[in-house]
Amino acid sequence: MSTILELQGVTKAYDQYTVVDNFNLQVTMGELRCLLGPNGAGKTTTMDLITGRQKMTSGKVIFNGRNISGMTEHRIVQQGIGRKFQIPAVFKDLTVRDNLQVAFTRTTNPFMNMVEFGRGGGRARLQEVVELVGLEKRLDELGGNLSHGETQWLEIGMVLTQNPKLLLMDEPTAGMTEQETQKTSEIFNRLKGEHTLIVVEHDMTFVREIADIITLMHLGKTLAEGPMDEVENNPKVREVYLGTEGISDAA
Amino acid sequence: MRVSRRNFVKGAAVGAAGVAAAFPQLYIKDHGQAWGAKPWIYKDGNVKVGLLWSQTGNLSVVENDSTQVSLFAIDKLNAEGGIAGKQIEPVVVDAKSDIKVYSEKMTQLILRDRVATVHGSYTSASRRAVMPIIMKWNHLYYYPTCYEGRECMQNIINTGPLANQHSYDLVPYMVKNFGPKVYLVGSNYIWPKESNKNVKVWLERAGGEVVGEDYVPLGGSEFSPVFNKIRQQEPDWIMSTVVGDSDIALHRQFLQEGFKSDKMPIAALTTGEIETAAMGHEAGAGHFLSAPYFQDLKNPTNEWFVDAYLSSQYGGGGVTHYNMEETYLGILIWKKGVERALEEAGGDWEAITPRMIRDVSGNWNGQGPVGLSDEESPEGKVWIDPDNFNIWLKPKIGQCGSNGQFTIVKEAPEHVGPDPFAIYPERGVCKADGLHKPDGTIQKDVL
Amino acid sequence: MSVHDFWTPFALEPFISALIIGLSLASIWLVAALGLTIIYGTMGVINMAHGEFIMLGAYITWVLQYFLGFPWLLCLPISFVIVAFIGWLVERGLIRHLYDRPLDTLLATWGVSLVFIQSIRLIFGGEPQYIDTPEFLSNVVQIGFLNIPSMRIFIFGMALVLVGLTWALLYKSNFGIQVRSVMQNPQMAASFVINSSRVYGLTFAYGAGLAGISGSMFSGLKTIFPDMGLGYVVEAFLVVVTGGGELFGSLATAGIMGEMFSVFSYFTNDTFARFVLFVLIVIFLRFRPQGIFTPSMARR
Amino acid sequence: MHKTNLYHDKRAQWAVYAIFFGVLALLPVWMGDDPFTLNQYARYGVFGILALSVSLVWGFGGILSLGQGIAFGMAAYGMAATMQMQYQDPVNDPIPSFMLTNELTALPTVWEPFWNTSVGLILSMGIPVLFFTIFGILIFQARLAGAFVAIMTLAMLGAWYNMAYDMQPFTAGFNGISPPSAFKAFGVEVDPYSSMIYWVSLGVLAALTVSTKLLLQSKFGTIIQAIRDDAERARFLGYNVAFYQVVVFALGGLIAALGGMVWVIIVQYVSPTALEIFFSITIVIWAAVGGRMSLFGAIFGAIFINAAQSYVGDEFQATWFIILGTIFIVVVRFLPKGLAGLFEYAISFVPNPLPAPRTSVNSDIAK
Repeated sequence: MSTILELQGVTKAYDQYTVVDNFNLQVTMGELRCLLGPNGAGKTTTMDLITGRQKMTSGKVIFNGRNISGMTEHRIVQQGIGRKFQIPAVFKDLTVRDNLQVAFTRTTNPFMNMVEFGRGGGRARLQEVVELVGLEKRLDELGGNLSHGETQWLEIGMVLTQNPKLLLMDEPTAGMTEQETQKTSEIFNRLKGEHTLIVVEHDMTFVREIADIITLMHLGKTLAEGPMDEVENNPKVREVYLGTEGISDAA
Repeated sequence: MRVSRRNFVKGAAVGAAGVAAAFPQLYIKDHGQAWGAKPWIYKDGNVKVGLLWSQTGNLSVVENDSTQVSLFAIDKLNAEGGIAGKQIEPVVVDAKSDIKVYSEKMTQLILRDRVATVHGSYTSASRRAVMPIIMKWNHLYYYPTCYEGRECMQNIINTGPLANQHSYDLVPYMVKNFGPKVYLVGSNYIWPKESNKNVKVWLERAGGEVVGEDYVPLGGSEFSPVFNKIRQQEPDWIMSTVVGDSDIALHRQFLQEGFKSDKMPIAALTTGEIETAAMGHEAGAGHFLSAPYFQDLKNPTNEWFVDAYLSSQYGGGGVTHYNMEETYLGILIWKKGVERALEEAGGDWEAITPRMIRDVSGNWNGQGPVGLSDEESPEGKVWIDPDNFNIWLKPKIGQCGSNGQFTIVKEAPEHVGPDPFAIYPERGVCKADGLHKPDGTIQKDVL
Repeated sequence: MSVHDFWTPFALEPFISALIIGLSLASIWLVAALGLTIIYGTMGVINMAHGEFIMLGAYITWVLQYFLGFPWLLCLPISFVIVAFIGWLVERGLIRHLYDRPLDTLLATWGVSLVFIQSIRLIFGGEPQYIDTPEFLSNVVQIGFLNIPSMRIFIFGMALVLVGLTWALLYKSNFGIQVRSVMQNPQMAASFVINSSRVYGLTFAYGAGLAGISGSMFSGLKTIFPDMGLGYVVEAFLVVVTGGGELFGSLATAGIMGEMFSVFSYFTNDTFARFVLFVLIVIFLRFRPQGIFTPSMARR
Repeated sequence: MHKTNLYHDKRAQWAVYAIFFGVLALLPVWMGDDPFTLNQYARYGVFGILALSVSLVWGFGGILSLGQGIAFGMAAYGMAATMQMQYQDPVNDPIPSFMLTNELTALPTVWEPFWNTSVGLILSMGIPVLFFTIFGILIFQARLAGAFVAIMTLAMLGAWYNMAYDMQPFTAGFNGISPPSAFKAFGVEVDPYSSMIYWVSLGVLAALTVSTKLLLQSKFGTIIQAIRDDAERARFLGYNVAFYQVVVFALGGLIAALGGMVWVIIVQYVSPTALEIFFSITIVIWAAVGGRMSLFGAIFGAIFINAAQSYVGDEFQATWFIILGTIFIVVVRFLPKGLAGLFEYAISFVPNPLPAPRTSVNSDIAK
């Protein structure tokens, strides 16, 4: 299987401290990678650096064989990277249908979109996504009126609508009930294989449920990488999390 | 939805075409023709006159008094029997100190209220905003404020001094009494610049020189950069064409900057009794103003005017200044014009048109232009120029005392005539029917 | 328009005077912008009625002097107190309901300013008013070839005093600690028993009071009329926004803007100087929207 | 019958537009030949156009522009120049009167193109749009938003205001330009006191409203509303947010510019007052009171406030600005969606009599 995303020596430094420090990562096509680590480990920043939301100090991001470092955000997205934010972000004054409609981008050119009245193409895709995230009954509801879990699913759905090659999910289950989390992990397991996913998550049950390989970050660096059991038993990890119950608790 | 939208567009188009076919008068008929053909004064009605000033907003400071003095004049005329037995009916509108409203209210006065004449506006901007409407309806406007001239329109009569009359006496007087070097300060618009062009011409004749020239934004109140340059150039006197609130700031900062009015006085064209009251008497004292009228003028007509006006229900403002007096003259002169028009129309009120009132105000039937005698006009005898329909007057120079009132220090021995193109002889001469250009053509409505 | 009319050639002495005038202008703009800086900087509120607070300060001074015969210097603190109270009422009645809608505060306060202007015009009429200043502020101080009106020196001094007081209040006093903690994290501040609604109310009142005192001072220099606020508010805004809502940002911006304006208008004229200044500010804000001092931060 | 609010039903909205403009189109039949009313209503039409531009840019695009007057004023000056040059004679009288007295001996180059009416019209429309595009790129590339945009547009407006009256030889300064004759195009004279002017004003308003409505129903319209709600989310769906914002801003400029052109045809006058800060903020007031999130609401607000100002009795004249200010405070405080929002709320109690539109994703996602 081929590598879809590769981070080479990615570094993000502010005046006094370095948030991401010479970080390397390789993700293969179709994999579901979990990014773990305590607060301040640089997980979200790494996602920001991949998607161009923050400019990296040095390093390189290769996506699908192409160097995407330095591209603007929307160009990176257009390469096929979707991103779900930590704080769920949907368009609150638009209906669920419109939210998904906006996410379905046949063209991003404003002038082309002026004569695009949304008929025809994309319907099938929307139908698929709506069923996947289970919002069939909520299509005419305003984004702002959804429950927390629904909002998360809508955002996941929006990103999925774009059919990206790589999905970046920042805490997709944050604030969800157990039931909702269960449903989310089902969604993720269906996505695996077809899509490549990088998930930042704190909920270890959820991680166990979905992850192939996890990368554990600490102070902007890789601390350990591998399947869950391997990482948990890694002596370095035990050292860092000394006195705690292991990563499950610390994360 | 696709079908219904297409249907909607189709339906709308069909509907519009149907309407167009059903009511051809909507787009064919020229409403103006019928509208203009109706009489402006009815046999058994009053003579309606429009008063277009601002009662609210920032211009109301000046313009409210203009309305009041017009009403006072109309009351006076009505008490004396009106115009040939007809009462004058003022239609007062409020222009709200907003250019858009001036224009809207002017259409209202002409088209809805159907007044025979409109008197109004203080600023040149509002005059120019309403003139296209006046010209379109061939109506008549009386504009009472000093202005720059160099216009030649056939639907207006002006009762304030033109730029060529305003500083005619002032400049030689100042040069003689204070010295040749003058610094010109003005508000940044056309009237001050135009006035200063005239000033420069009179200066050259009087042997003076301009050592500096500066314009500040209208409403601007920061004069220290200007005073910085003035201090550097050491002029003998300052020529001010700063207007409104800025004028008050200019005089106050003159004091704060440590200048003295006896060493370097300001000679102004608009700093009248209203302004000296607002700026404080010590700030006004010692400076000069050229105007055709001062509240303190000593003659029986003016004494009557000041007493009668200030004790009337309209005199709440407490002063009579040049602009109010010019407004008052406008109403009186207009009344004489209507009387002549009635005669011209053979006694048929309904045949009088606004334009006719203007035409007969000039040199009509060998009677000469309309004017006011010493007994009628507070500033003394004045008359309308039969060619350009501005006013002949005697400019006077007053020096502000410590009470905010002006003492007349010089009065022109002869009347000075208005010449809107005095410093532009190459553009032609303004006559009753238009601007007679040097190449022999006549251009109407030079705005 | 000939080039010479438009362009004044350089000469040393008047140019130095122009620089001094720039300082004076800067101090006027700074005083006008100070209250706004506090309100914008700590609360993020764009108070379009700020110019009218200045106007109210001027009218209060005029009323106190004209009707009650108060000496001018005494009017300054009184108008501070009264306008601060009016500001507090506005914050109570309107602004506190709009904290999560900053654009709406901009619009609502514009409505407030309309009401203030017209009310004052109805009560006192539209005529410009003036006040008498004490003898020692009505003369000119001569230093070499420089002639500086003492009133301008006074305002310059007052500007520094007010900046100093405000700095002390914000950074040295207990109240200042509360203000800054509420600014940074309202929830956490609440857990330290800081009443954030009270802090906001007092901050706004203080900002309004500063506008009032500046109105009092301007009444000694310029004319008082209902629309006068408009003449200050736009410049004040530009100072505040360009300064990033920081006290010393405003100080620096006012200084730079005052000098630039004075120098431009020395070489050309007032109106053109204003045009150049406005355009420069727009361009500056495009490249440093966070203001001159504040370090660039990642958005969101 | 179904539960969606009739207010949001596209068919009902189009029906309201059809009825509104249909009634307005027939108004001259009732008004007869009253040139004053025709002229006055034509003016209201321009105010409606301006409010429409604010509604598009602010209500839907989320960009609070206090500088709509820039486009309005620029276009107004362009139109005044066009009309002035129609009046001038290329041989005998090639230079407008006000220029001759400003020491100009030849027509300035910037005025030359206005000899040609078509070119004049294109410039009047094109220059504001070009300026708004450049200005928009400047602002939105830097990702400025909210109050910053408001302040920057305000400063820019102030700059142009100063420019307009400082460049006296070209603009006649404070006094303004009053073209002495009515506008003529393609052999037709647009008499500002005839039903013609009413048609022109109403026609432009209706055409712009319908186009804007269609625009908002296109995907573009949904995207700009998405950007208004959350620009960052939209950006991470692959949209070049700045590009969209610049386009919306420039379209708002175009609408305001068309308003400025019609305005000068009606009043035959332009002065720097068109660029006054006060005026531009007043436009925002109209849109806010009527409801910025509704094109119809904004237009209604503009017409309603202006008609009220024209027709309230004398006893309210002095307090007019207090009334206006208070209405504005109340609307902003309690009715962020303006009168349209109030109406939306009221009508939500009325059952929707129209048959339910097909809503499932399968059938039609289009709106």
